[in-house]
Amino acid sequence: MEKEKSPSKGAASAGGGEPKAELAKIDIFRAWCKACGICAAFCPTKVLARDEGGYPYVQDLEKCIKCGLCEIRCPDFAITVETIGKGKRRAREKREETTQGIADSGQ
Amino acid sequence: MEKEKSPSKGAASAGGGEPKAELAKIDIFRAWCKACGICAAFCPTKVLARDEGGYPYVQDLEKCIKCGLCEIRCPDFAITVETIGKGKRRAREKREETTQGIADSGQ
Amino acid sequence: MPEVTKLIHKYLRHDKKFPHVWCPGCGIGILLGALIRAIDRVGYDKNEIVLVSGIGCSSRLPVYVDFHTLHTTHGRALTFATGVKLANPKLKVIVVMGDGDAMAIGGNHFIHAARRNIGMTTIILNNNIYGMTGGQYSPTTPHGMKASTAIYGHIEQAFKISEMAVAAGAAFVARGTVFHAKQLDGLIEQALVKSGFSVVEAMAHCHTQYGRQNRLGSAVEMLEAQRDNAIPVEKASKMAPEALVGKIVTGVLVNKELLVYEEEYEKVRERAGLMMEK
Amino acid sequence: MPEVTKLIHKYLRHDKKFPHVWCPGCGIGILLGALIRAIDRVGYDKNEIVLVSGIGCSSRLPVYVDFHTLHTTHGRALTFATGVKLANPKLKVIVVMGDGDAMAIGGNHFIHAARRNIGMTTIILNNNIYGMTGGQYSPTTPHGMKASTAIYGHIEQAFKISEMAVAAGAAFVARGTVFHAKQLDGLIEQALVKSGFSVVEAMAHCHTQYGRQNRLGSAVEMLEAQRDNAIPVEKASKMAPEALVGKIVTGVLVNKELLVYEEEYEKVRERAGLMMEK
Amino acid sequence: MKKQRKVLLIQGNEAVVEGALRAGCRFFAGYPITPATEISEGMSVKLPALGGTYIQMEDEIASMGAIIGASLAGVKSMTATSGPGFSLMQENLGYAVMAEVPCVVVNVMRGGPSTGLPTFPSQGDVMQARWGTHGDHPIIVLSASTVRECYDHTIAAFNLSERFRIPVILLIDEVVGHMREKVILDDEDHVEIINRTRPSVPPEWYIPYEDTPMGVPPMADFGTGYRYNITGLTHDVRGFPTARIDEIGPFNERMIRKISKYRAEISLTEHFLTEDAEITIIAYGCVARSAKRAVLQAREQGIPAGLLKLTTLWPFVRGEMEKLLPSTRVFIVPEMNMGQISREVKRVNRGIARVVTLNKVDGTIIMPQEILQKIKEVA
Amino acid sequence: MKKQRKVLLIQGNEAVVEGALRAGCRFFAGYPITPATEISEGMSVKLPALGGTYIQMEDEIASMGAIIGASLAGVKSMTATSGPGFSLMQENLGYAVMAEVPCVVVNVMRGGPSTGLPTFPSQGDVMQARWGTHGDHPIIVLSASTVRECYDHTIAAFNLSERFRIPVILLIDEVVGHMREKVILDDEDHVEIINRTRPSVPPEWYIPYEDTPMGVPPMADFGTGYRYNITGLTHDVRGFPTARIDEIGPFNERMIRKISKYRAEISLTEHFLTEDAEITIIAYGCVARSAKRAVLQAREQGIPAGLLKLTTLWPFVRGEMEKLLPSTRVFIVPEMNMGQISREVKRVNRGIARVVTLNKVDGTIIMPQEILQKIKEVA
Amino acid sequence: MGSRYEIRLSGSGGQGIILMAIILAEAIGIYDGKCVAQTQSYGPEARGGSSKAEVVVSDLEIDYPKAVKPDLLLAMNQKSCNEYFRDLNPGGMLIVDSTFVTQLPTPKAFQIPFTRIAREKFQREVVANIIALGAISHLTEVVSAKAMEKAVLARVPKGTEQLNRNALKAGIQAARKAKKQWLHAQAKESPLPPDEDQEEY
Amino acid sequence: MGSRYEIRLSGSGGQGIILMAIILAEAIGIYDGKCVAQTQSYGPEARGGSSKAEVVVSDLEIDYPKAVKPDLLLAMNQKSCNEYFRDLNPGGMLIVDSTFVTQLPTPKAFQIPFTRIAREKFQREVVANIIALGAISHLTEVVSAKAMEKAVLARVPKGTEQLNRNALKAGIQAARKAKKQWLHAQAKESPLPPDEDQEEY
Ligand SMILES: Cc1ncc(C[n+]2csc(CCOP(=O)(O)OP(=O)(O)O)c2C)c(N)n1
Ligand SMILES: Cc1ncc(C[n+]2csc(CCOP(=O)(O)OP(=O)(O)O)c2C)c(N)n1
Ligand code: SF4
Ligand code: SF4
Ligand code: SF4
Ligand code: SF4
Ligand code: SF4
Ligand code: SF4
Ligand SMILES: [Mg+2]
Ligand SMILES: [Mg+2]
Repeated sequence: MEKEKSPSKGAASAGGGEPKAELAKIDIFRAWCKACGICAAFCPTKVLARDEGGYPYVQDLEKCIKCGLCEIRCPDFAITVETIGKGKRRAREKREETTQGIADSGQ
Repeated sequence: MEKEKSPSKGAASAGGGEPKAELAKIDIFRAWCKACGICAAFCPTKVLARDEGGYPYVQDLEKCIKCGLCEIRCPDFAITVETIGKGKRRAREKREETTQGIADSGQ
Repeated sequence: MPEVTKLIHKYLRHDKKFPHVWCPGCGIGILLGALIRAIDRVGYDKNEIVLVSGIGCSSRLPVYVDFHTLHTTHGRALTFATGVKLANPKLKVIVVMGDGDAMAIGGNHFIHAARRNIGMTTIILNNNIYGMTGGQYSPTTPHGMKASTAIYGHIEQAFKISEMAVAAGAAFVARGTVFHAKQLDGLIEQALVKSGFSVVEAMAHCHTQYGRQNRLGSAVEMLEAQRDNAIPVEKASKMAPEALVGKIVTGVLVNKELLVYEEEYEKVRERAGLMMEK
Repeated sequence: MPEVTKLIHKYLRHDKKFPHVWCPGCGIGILLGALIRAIDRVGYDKNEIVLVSGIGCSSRLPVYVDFHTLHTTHGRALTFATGVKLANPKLKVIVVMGDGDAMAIGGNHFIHAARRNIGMTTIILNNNIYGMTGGQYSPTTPHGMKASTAIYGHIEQAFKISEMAVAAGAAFVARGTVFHAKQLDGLIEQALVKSGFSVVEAMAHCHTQYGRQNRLGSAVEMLEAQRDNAIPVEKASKMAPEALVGKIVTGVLVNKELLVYEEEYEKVRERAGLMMEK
Repeated sequence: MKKQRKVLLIQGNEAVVEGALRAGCRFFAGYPITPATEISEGMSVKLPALGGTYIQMEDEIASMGAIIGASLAGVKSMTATSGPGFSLMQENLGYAVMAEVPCVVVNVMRGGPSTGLPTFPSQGDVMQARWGTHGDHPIIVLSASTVRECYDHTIAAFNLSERFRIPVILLIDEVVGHMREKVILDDEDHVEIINRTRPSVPPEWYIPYEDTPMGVPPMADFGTGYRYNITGLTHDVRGFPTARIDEIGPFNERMIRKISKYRAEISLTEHFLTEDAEITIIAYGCVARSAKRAVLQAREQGIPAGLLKLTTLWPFVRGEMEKLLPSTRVFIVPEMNMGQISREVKRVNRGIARVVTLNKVDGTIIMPQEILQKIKEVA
Repeated sequence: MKKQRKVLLIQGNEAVVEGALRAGCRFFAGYPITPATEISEGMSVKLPALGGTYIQMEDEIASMGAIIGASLAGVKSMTATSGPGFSLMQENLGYAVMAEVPCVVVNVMRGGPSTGLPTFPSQGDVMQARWGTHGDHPIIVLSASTVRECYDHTIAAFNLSERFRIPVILLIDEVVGHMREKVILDDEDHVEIINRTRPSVPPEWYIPYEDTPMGVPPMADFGTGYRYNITGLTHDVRGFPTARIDEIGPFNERMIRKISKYRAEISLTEHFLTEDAEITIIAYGCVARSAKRAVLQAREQGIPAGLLKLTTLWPFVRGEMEKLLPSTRVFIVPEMNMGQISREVKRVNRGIARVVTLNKVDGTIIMPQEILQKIKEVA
Repeated sequence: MGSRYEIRLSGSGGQGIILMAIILAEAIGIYDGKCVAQTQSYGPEARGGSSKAEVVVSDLEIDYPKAVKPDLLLAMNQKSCNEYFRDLNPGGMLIVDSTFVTQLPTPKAFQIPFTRIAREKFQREVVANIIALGAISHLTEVVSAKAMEKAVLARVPKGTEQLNRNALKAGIQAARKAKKQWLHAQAKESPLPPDEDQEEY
Repeated sequence: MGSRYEIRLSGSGGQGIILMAIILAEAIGIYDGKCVAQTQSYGPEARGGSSKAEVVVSDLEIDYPKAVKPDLLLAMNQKSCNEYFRDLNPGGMLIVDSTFVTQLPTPKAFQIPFTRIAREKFQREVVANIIALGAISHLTEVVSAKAMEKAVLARVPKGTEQLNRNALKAGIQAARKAKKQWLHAQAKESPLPPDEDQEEY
């Protein structure tokens, strides 16, 4: 059915693991954050937690698999994850979404 | 699929022939007729013809099978056919429409 | 007076001038006959029928018959009809529209009426053109055909009215042609007795505008085309889609049981009554 | 700045105040991110994009991004977009609407745009409610649910937006959810590169209005529901219709080649040119 | 409704709902829009328990169509909207005028034009209410300046509508619509409720658009045996389309006459200290409240000011204003628009008094001080 | 277009088409309606060969939306309709005013209200053209009384629209729209064609709704590098929604000023024997033709009558009328409506002269004799 | 002829009345170079019904575009003859299609069976209007026969030029004959007897 | 108190300002039997933003319904305090939620940490507005404490009566304390020192 170029396809095929030690850098931009809790709720490894005001903070950076899901699901562009190479991250995301019941037909 | 009562169904089951001699009575109400030619064109037995003004007239009453199609297709209620019993006419109509490619699903 | 005529005359208005306004041979008159026969068969009382229409040649139909007749604004017939039916659900509401009326300006009301499943019957006379305003293309004008605003050939896809009605959720959808006038009154009859929203699409010819511009000949020739192109739905369901191009699939396309709006609203009244008491 | 953020910030308007107007946790912001990623991937220039919307919470989306942004009237976005695209077919026209905007007041424009197959992409954020005006039922509010104008429970059938788009003739139709944000940007990307009219229905939550009235919990809980109810179309096609009730079928529902309006109109120009010379 | 005395603190919009129900409204079709949404919501909650019907239509065009249909079926009906929706209703509103179908349209005015300022008040739709639909037509437009008036004038709107078989528009502004005030509703028996005159002749004798002495023919509900044709085309007395000049003329004449003849009765106003006023404020809606205060303050300062508060905006209360022409030296017309009713004041004034306008279109309401200032300027 | 001199016998509606094309209109979206259909049809035939675009939309709301979109993409655009369609266009028309999008709307007036008399002439939509959309707004409305004027004033409509970034409405009546007259079209180089001012600054400096001295900011086409936000909400100079009183006020003030400041230039009229006229007819459209004849006949009988023929209906040509106030004893305002422009005449007159109306709404046009009769009555 | 000359053409829906008026107006306006204004009125109902079209001619710009007191009335059927005769200028000319108009409101009418001629001579009713135009060009001075021919030929479909030219001629010829009779009748100041002779066209 | 008393309540979107105004108006209007008019203004954007509601009280019918020079201003956050303080009647009263309002425009303000009390005493921020109402009933004479309690209880969801009653009480108590401090400060005619004591609520 699909004949269009899908620019991300190539990237998605790259994969593999990275050294556990390489820590992510997670930034929470408080001025834009509305404390909705989405990032924390869906972090697959429970890296993020919420303070009494509901704002997220990094609780356990070690566990971050840099999947970037917190970043793309944040409705307010208020959290960012500095990651390793694009290809690797994509591979992870894909895995994660799939486990949640989705065959990502789009890419 | 259909569960509604179809009041005409019973009637449609009656059938049979009638004496050839029994002539139809065809009335053309000139004041309403617009000379469209439909009645004549689709009379299955060519009972009707058209005069130079395009108005229909009965050319060969003998041939009339009293199917009533001229009457129901006249857009102007300008032609009527006095017929024998309803059931018999209906049977005929049904036959005629079917020969023209329609399985009348409605009745 | 012969029987059928007697029947027709029973329903025509005696204080309205005949012959009616339509062109010689126009299919709308044939639909009018079919509608009257269907109504007579279901046995509705004249006083309980409200016949609603929009604006267009087709929408001139109600004025000739002796019911409550409501000639509304272009495309909006179903909105008026909705008000009538919900204000007095005992009334039998029938709506007649042209293809432009129902699917161009009135398309939204049509799909929403189908979705709500309010108990009324909608009859759409589809002549593939705006007849009344002089032959401009309508949402059902097929690709490649001519119209007074498409003299170079029409470039849009056409809506399939009945199929849209199905997608929008209508409980009963049927298609007929004015050539197959008997079948047509049968379909209308079924639509009338259906509870919920029912649709009958009546394919008809407008030889004056559509026929003339596309050299399709007289009313008679266009009726012949209806005869030759109609395929009963039972047969069509066994045919390849390509073989159906240009054909008219006739018969009952959908007939299903759905919750009926006015009955559901009656339940709302009950629930509200209980809550108010509390 | 991290990569994705850099990307997002490349497209956000710097002279517009953030945080944006939506409620904490609203799905529209997630859609905005997905849209930006998709646009970035297809590599459009900011100057060739016209992002059009109607009125509603969802329709507040364009104002935050640095394209030509056109916030029109309620329900009419596609009509403006049609004018933009036909007047300058080189522009990439993207339309964002809410479910009310697209399917209530704007339903007719939607089906007609789909029918005409003009080359543009329509994204409908379906949160099953009128968010902006305070939670009244929309044409996609499911039967039985509550809304501020249906406190006794809603009694209408809901439209299936994507299925309506298919029936109206759209060349490309896909459905995603904001929970599956990555899939969503992939679907939008495919829609953008499709020639002809493409539709992406993005299921989203409005916890403030719809969630609150129906006790569906916070944004997080409503996102969980999206996660749990989404079924890929490939899988859904093998399931019984009853099993799909309450599910969200996601993925590309239709992708077909149709004549594209603006290309066809170019041919009209040629034909007209020839006729004029004669 | 059970008899009871209710002391309520409610919004103007809620009072509209109460008034409509009291007037016998049992059908509401609408489409949500700020700042009129509370009317829809209130109706959706209250109508079903009363056996009435609420429906949210796909847009405002459909809402207007539906209330006309319901009214023809014999049920008093209403819709409510604001500027953008009101613009969309214009075509079908004209139909209601033409087919003489009673119904009430509430427009809670917000800042315009276009989407404008949805949550801010304005009085920008006064001329539109009179002239918004195509073609010459009569219409009645009322306004309200307090929550109590929202209740009372909704009833008045229904009464006028039923009496004259004409759509009546109630224009309120966002301030009044959203303001809460205390109202006491005691199912007063003395509240007059008017119902359309239904035919007293048998169906055979019924002529649906007959020219009665009053100019308003009796109206038969669908389903009661009186079958006739209803159309938006210019029609004859039987409801059939006509193009005969000898039918068009009398038809149009009657349409105008049925209102103009009763103009005095339709002209609802409130005079506040106008008898001896040399400076008369003419105001309506929330501005009339500021005006009242300004008048009091002016009087305190010894300036003979007065207020003619308009309830009826259209037809313009020419007669009421003319009564004040001999005594008034200056008319001040404060409006939250660029000058709409002031045009009427000028026209009727014919150069006799001075007419001063005071206009504000920045989304804020005109304050008493501003009016007082003007009074002092011209005093 | 190739240079050529064409002698044509064409309808007013066809002349509108010719005028639009001459003015540079290259986009038309419409929906057929009597008696304006010929404009749609003409455009559908002629535009494609000129590289332009014709599209028949699903309704008039969509047509209005589409021409706004096309104009924003940089293409001069137009639609044409009659009463019912014009009512439906009101909401989006207001959007064009608010977003300052040039475009032209032709309304060929037929008998109203509602479906009315589709094939009969009227002048019933004059007030609607001014006030039909919600909220206070400026607008320009022109009219035409001959086929030649249909051509010329369509061009004028485009010119004013482009110059002031405002929708311009051309109101013609069924008589003029369907009448055929001889016109000579010789691609005159002297025909002035005005195009919107486009920004001369680089995109970074461009402020889309800046308050220029003229009040009309330059307008950038989509796709040319100038990205900004367009909305029907009240907005700031960058096009972003605002609720700041210090931004709303100046915005509304500029909207009004950009027209009021140039009122004199926008006031297009034709004076016919008015210098010494004691009785001045004020007329427009087909009625102006009858009025001219009546004036000539009156002069023959020694009555000093004159005619002020209006091309510009809105803003009302106050200045032109005021020039005649000293000499005129009686104004006669014949209209095919119940009195619409006459209200303006009365307002501006301020009681100085006598104002006499002559109204007809039976579907027939006002005849010279009828006007002459009135002239004699007041002479 | 004064400065203003008013023509009203009338008949029923299908008789091509409006086309006739357009051609007449083009002949006068474009080819004879005078000022013209052509108008028509539509019946209330869109389809069928009666049809009326007018042409006002003047040396000067035309103000009021409708015929007030037509100087020439062509009635192609009885109904329009009845309806419009009363408007005719006392000195004006009435031309009727005697195929359909059998009851004359005035003896001074020119009676020509346009439709019958069309049927019998050309086997095509549609050219009746062209025949009538030929007659008008002969009976009045408001339009020249040459201009009329040019105007007709510019409007009719390709391939039908000869037919239409002949129709025009037939109209002129018929008019010539009718005029003779008319002069005769005028001389006698009595109504014309039913003219059997006309049958031969 | 003169015949007219104007109250403005202000804060941010989620603080329940409008509900507070409604309850206050009901207390005064329905239970204390005076005339009231309650209005509010919405931000430009539908969601979030700041919130302002007013109650005008009078013994007589109220003409102008908005506060011109409020006699009482309640500011539940800093932004609204900054914005509206300038409108306050010179003799008027300012009450602030000192949880959020840290910069005071006047030393004469009553500072009460409504939100902090709500959080700490009730673990529910939402009752901050009810606490504030309690404070108002104590600090002003425009409304009686009894009427206030009735009005609150009539509006709150079933099952939360006790909570809200307690919240009201906490508000009254806090107000009593604040008043003492205020009187003290007034006496010294000097700005209050940052009140550490307040922390204990
Ligand atoms: C608002 C509005 N727009 C346009 C019209 C003009 N109009 C009248 S009928 C019609 C279309 C008719 O087409 P259709 O509905 O297919 O009916 P038909 O005449 O073909 O039976 C149009 C565009 C109108 N009356 N009102
Ligand atoms: C003509 C018109 N009618 C009504 C409105 C009020 N209105 C604004 S947004 C909206 C509905 C919004 O619902 P939806 O499109 O689903 O968007 P959401 O807010 O849910 O994203 C309505 C009814 C309007 N602005 N214009
Ligand atoms: S998802 Fe974004 S807005 Fe929500 S809590 Fe996390 S960072 Fe804040
Ligand atoms: S990148 Fe993934 S694992 Fe890391 S914090 Fe975000 S959601 Fe959690
Ligand atoms: S009844 Fe049938 S057979 Fe007889 S004339 Fe009519 S169509 Fe012909
Ligand atoms: S079908 Fe009817 S209208 Fe047509 S020719 Fe026959 S009788 Fe006449
Ligand atoms: S124009 Fe077409 S649809 Fe209309 S009456 Fe004539 S044939 Fe019928
Ligand atoms: S009201 Fe609903 S749709 Fe609107 S911003 Fe809030 S959560 Fe989103
Ligand atoms: Mg049609
Ligand atoms: Mg929504």
